[in-house]
Amino acid sequence: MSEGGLTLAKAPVVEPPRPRRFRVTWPVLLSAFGALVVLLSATRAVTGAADLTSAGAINAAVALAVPIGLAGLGGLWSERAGVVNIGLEGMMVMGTWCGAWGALHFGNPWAGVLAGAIGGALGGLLHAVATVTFGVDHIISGVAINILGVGVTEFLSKITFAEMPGGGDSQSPPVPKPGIVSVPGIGDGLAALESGHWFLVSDLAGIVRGLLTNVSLFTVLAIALVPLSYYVLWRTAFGLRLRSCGERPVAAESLGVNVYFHKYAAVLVSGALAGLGGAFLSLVAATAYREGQTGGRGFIGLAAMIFGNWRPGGLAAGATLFGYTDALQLRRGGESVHALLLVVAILVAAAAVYQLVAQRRTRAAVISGIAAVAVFVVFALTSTIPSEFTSVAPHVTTLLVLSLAAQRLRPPAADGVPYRRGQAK
Amino acid sequence: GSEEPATSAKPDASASGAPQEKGPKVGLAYDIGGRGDQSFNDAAAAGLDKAKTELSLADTKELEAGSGETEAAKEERLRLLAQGGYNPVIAIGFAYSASLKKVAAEFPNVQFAIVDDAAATGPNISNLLFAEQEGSYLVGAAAALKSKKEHIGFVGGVQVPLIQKFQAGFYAGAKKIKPDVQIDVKYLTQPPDFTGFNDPAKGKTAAQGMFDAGADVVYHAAGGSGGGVFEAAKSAKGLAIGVDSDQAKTAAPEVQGVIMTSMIKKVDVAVFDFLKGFTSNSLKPGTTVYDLKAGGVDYSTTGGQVDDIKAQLDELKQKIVSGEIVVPDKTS
Amino acid sequence: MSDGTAGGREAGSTFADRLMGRVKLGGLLSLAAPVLAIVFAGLITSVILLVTGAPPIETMGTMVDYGLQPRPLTLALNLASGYYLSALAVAIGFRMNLFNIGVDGQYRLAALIAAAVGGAITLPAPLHVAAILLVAVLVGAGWASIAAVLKVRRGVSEVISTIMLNAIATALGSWLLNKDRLAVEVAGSNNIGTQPLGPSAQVPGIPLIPGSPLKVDGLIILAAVMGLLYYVVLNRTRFGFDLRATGRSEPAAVASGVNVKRMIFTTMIISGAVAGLAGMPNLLGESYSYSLNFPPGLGFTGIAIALLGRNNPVGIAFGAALWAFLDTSSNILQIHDISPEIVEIMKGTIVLSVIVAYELVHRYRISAGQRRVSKELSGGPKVQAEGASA
Amino acid sequence: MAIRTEGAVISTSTPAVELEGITKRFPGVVANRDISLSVQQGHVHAVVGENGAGKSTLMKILYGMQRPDEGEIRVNGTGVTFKSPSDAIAVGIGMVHQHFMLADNLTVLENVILGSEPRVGGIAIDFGAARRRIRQISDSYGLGVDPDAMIEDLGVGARQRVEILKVLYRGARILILDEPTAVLVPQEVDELFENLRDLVREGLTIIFISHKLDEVLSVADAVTVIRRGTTVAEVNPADVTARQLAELMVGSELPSPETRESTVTDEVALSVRDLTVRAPDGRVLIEGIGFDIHKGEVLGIAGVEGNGQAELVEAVMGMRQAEGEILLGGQDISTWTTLRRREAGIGYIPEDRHRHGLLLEAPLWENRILGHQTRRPNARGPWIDRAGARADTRRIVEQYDVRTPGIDVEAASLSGGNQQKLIVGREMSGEPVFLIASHPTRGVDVGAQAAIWDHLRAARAAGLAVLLISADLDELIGLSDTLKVILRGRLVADVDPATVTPELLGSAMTGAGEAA
Ligand SMILES: Nc1ncnc2c1ncn2[C@@H]1O[C@H](COP(=O)(O)OP(=O)(O)OP(=O)(O)O)[C@@H](O)[C@H]1O
Ligand SMILES: Nc1ncnc2c1ncn2[C@@H]1O[C@H](COP(=O)(O)OP(=O)(O)OP(=O)(O)O)[C@@H](O)[C@H]1O
Ligand SMILES: [Mg+2]
Ligand SMILES: [Mg+2]
Repeated sequence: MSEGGLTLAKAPVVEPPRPRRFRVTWPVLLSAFGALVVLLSATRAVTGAADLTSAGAINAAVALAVPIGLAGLGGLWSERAGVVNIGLEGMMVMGTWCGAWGALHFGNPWAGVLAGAIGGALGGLLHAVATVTFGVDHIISGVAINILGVGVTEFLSKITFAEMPGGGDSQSPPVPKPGIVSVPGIGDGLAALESGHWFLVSDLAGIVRGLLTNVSLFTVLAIALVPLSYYVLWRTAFGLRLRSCGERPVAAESLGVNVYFHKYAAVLVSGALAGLGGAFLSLVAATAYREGQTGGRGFIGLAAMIFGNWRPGGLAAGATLFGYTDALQLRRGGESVHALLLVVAILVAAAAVYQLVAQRRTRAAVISGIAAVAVFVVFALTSTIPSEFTSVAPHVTTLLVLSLAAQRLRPPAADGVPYRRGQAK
Repeated sequence: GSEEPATSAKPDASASGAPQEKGPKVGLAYDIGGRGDQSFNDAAAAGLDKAKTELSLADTKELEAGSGETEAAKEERLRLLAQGGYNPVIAIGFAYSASLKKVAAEFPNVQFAIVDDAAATGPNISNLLFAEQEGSYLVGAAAALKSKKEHIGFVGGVQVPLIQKFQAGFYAGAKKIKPDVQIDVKYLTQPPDFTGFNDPAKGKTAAQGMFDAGADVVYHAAGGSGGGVFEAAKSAKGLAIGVDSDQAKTAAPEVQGVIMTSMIKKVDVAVFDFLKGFTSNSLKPGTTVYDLKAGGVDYSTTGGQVDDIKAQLDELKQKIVSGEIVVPDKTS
Repeated sequence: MSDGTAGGREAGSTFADRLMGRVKLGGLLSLAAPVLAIVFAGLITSVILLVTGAPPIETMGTMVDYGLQPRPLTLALNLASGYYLSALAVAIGFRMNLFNIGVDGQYRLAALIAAAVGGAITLPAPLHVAAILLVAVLVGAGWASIAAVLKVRRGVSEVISTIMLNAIATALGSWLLNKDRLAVEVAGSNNIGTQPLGPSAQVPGIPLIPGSPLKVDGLIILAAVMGLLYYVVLNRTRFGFDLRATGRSEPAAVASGVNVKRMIFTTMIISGAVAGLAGMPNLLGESYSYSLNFPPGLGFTGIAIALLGRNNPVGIAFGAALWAFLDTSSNILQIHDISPEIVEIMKGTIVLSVIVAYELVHRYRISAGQRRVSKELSGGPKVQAEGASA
Repeated sequence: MAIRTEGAVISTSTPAVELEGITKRFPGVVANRDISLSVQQGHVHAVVGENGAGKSTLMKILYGMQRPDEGEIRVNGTGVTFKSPSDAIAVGIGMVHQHFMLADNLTVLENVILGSEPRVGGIAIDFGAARRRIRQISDSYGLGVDPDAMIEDLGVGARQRVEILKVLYRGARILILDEPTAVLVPQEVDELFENLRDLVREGLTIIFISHKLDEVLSVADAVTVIRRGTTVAEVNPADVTARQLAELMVGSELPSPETRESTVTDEVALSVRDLTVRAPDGRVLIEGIGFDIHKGEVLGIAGVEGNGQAELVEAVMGMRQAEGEILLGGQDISTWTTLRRREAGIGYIPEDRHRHGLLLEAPLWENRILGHQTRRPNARGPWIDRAGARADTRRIVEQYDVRTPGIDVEAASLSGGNQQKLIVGREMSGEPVFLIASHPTRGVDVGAQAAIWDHLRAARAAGLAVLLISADLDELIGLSDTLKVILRGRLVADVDPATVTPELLGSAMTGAGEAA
């Protein structure tokens, strides 16, 4: 056969049939998005909860999603290289402080952005030293960094911000903010369309206006980091090497890849990204550093990363879902979250139908069906949600989506496994 | 070994005495955040600072609470102060209620004061209370008067009874002026998640939602999250109402212009008054309510934005002072 | 033929042998890690204190002086009981590779409902206490069971679900802690809490520390018992064996006949049940009511302590005591004008240095063990080879 | 086509590889002691030795993954020092490791190019170029590798080919193959050897490690024997028999082959009827499998890996959902849990001892309990009986010649062969009525192998029924009383072990027999 002479007598003896892999392609993505918009639009029309697709809500959703997404991206980088990073919160806290300090010290918001990244990266460096060099359990190092992050920033504030006019022990003076941009010339037209409350048209106008007007440059940067991370991790040699350290470090080692270097690089970038998330909080979401400003967003970022199955697109979706529901509950919680109940009822009902028709799982379908009816009944019998519960709309939604979606989570194979050169199996 | 009397188990001699010639050693126990929080604790600190310059204090010691601590830790803090010869001892915040009551009983010769709590009573305890609802009533009225869209909002930091007092007064005041005014209410977090007092991003989003929905004046009782409310007001070209101190003076310069008034809660005055009473031996234990009448709460006029409605507000104030209007302190 | 690869220097144990771990160091080595850790942590903390302008030796002296006095010691013990229970709850999960971040929500909800139930009923003392503990255990387990069901039936990562459930527990707790529901109001107070427990539910303290005006929470005994139970169940029972086996290698556990799903479910629920107890020493021994002042965050402290104690019941006890000691010393540091943030920085540093020290000693031990194995084996392969052929 | 165009055979007398005086110490053990090895250009040079003799270590040194404490390495006559595998790769050395060095969750392409990525603009991977290059190599050597497949979807044979492709991709001129045949069936081995010969014809040099001495003799041009870290002999394969080679390896005489006599009884121990297993997505993995195993009988299942053996075993163990009947001593156990089946007397020597057989970080005595945690002497009611378990572990260590300093060392610190002996000893205790032995001697050296066989035979003689699955056809033929062939999830042929040859069996396994 082949003139090379080196030919296996036959094709491989038995090649097990390869399972079909579900691929998220652009058409799939766009139609899912379209369906979601239609659903929200219909709900908006039925319930009158205009905030579901208002420009303000979308804009706020993006702003709330960015710090979570940045923390999640941080988690992604580090875990892709096999280092579990539960210290994101601490690195984020460092980012809030450094961001504000940098912006104030240099009088330039972008210096703050850079400082925030560096502050977070310092936390990352500590994590890398502990986990990569000393091989310490990744979780405990992360926990220690969370504790340290809080202590160190509180202490630093006392010796810096407290001395500044307008600052104090637990907050910085107002900081210069990065600029805000809009796509020119579309704001007024879209606003007019939006105020018409037409089915779909106004909703799309609201969403587009929310996304394209009054967006901080920092937000633009943060959003760009998602495809950039994808590109670097999945399309470059560096990224392939980095991921191979999270999947099978010995294999990487056996091909001459410097595993330590890549793990260090990944954890440093991870810290920097979490730090950027923190800096976003102090520079864009607020006008100053405030102690306790992160409010657990690092953990939510970690959850978003797992939600997104350790992939940039997935974690962006997770962060957006969280940001969107958080925006809705914070803005006009009672009304919007109540309207969300209808969305949930419809989604669960759709899941029930899918389970029944496509999967033939009758029992699951019945359970989902009952759940859908129950949610609908609650929706129909109430007119608002108690304020205590609106605040957990993002959390409940996340759980709901996760429990409905098929779980094919696939963490990197060597995630959290200590590695030592020449010793790994 | 340490020379600090604080570490010795037996009460110090100086703890037993009334103020000495040198002036008293004052102990102050802050709530979480401590001095420098630009809010509640700082107001107390301001009172202490004023006392330091105006009254002759021998010494002061300020301790602050840690997050997630137990009653026992609070008790220990007060006890260390009392034992260390600090007299009087002032506790900032209702969280000290139970612990103060206990420690005060152990140190009958030390004078104690607690801010925001009337439940801990005793012969050596002064309870410094504020009628937040009365001040909030006035700014509620101001909001209703200033609102062109008959739609205003309230952003609370954490949904606890104390903040609900602010809401109750604000609500009553606004309804008094315009019974049909629409009032949006949002609490940023639920206890024991107290990050709602420190999360400007959430404050901003909540206020933005209100402005987007048509509100044009938003009042916040959300501590550090208030900065976000001001920002939202600024970008929505609406108005905001500050809290605790005259925020048109203390907030970030760019947003000072949107703060039409603030509900002032004069913790500094209460602390100073208490210390003054102590040094002049005119202290009477029990509850002192810092209400409108006593000037403990008020609204501010910095910036002149409420000058046009000042007459109406002062009339309401008068009615409250005279008892003609009783402001509810609970949300219905 | 030369005999034994490492042969040649069989002359007893030289210093070099001991240094290189060629002989077993017995008990000495087991002390090395904590000693190294303390030295490490002490050094780093000193540097931090120096940086912040406080004299390290004096400061630490003050902390120790103060911490060893009867009353602060009692306070620390009381604090430690809750920490200990919380850490045990976390550790149970860790032993099976389950990361229960939800201990925080579990214990808060459990304490709230147990306090409300306890305040509403009156029973003879032991029964009353038992009833409250039971409610707490049930609520903790019940709340954890949500995460367990989601994990077992829907494959939802317990890390996410417990993070989310913590927030939901906060909302639920806040909704319940309302005068229309489980709370009562106290005149003149801005606090809000459940009906205080009657005397029959108040667990008497133990005068454990001589000279202390305070008593140690009676439920420290519960903590100790749970620690013992933890040890016995994990190390001495079949169930514990299955649990540890699953944690070490899930496929091996499956092959050995362990039903992993049931194991996940059970472990999560036990973890939640123990978490439910974490608030009890405080509730039944000190505060007698769940109010806004009830200490939050025990669950997160528990994670740090469980890791610090390496999931070992004795180690966790030391970890809890250390943590409690640092917490109580915050006040005395402030009296000495040292800012309380230092305590947090010290905690983080200690966690890191303890763990690095343990890691270093652990590595040393492993390689020492390997050396020993190969040395002992290298003695007689020839003989053994013949044995095989016989 | 870098490999062939460069491939003018350099026929000089310079050896391709010379290792001189190599010494490598690990804590407490000298893995290599003053080893010298000289590999001629264009030779297939075999290195043999017992488990733990130091073969892999020596090869890792040559590949730059370990650094020698002493000694010199010369490649094509030039002295070299390797800091990392990249340096070795740079001088044309490639290594296929004993254990697959592949990341399951990456594609074939990613695994192959890792570390030597073709790039555009210095940063981005040129996927097009990589794919072309891989296809080209795959086609010209008939490797049948799809660059975009995920490794986790590939069988062992395909993985092995990916490993070889990795090496060829890097243009290696000197190939190190560390036990490449351990997981392959005879046909695949033959194909591999055919490939090796072709590579050699093209001027490549191959260093080859194997425990299968027949293979070694058939393919190698030279053989080096290593024992306990030192070279003990350099032999010409033409001059020695496998038996002599084995004796050189272990340094003593081997046990002589036993005379076999049937111990099969009439009593059926295990009966499987119409067993079908489906994947979660509905694909049929095994279908309609049925057989009886009598007391005292060893039933061998021959088959290329990935044809349903693992699923069959897991179904019988109750680790997988299956349809059909499984009768143990006449009792239907198909709804029983794994635990209950084990309690009823099923022993299980798993295929992958690290994954399914051991708790690597637990001491030996705890590993003794594994799988027997409800039975004496390990447990008393709900309690673990430590003393009982420890005593019994000592018994196993003694009876099964597990070489260990004690029962408190972690299982991970034992060599593979000794780990396997411990498992065999464990599964034989508690008087099992039926034993599943999956590749019981894989990766185990000849000495330990013989010992394990002896134990199996003895138990069989005592009435144990055994289901034996192995890729080692000699083992299968030698041990089995009955032999069945599995192909694509079905039992396709019955073979008489008394008459069949490995070659015949091998062709039946690939379906060639079926077609004929
Ligand atoms: N900027 C850098 N700084 C430090 N180390 C690096 C850097 N870039 C790569 N390395 C590490 O150095 C080693 C060699 O990297 P390099 O980029 O030269 O890879 P390569 O594949 O050998 O290159 P080429 O494809 O050009 O042969 C790798 O282990 C890599 O991780
Ligand atoms: N990284 C390491 N650290 C410590 N000891 C090691 C290491 N690698 C190998 N050894 C030891 O060195 C010796 C030789 O091991 P090696 O893997 O080279 O044997 P081998 O001949 O390849 O055996 P096998 O036939 O089982 O593959 C063994 O005693 C082994 O335990
Ligand atoms: Mg080897
Ligand atoms: Mg290079």
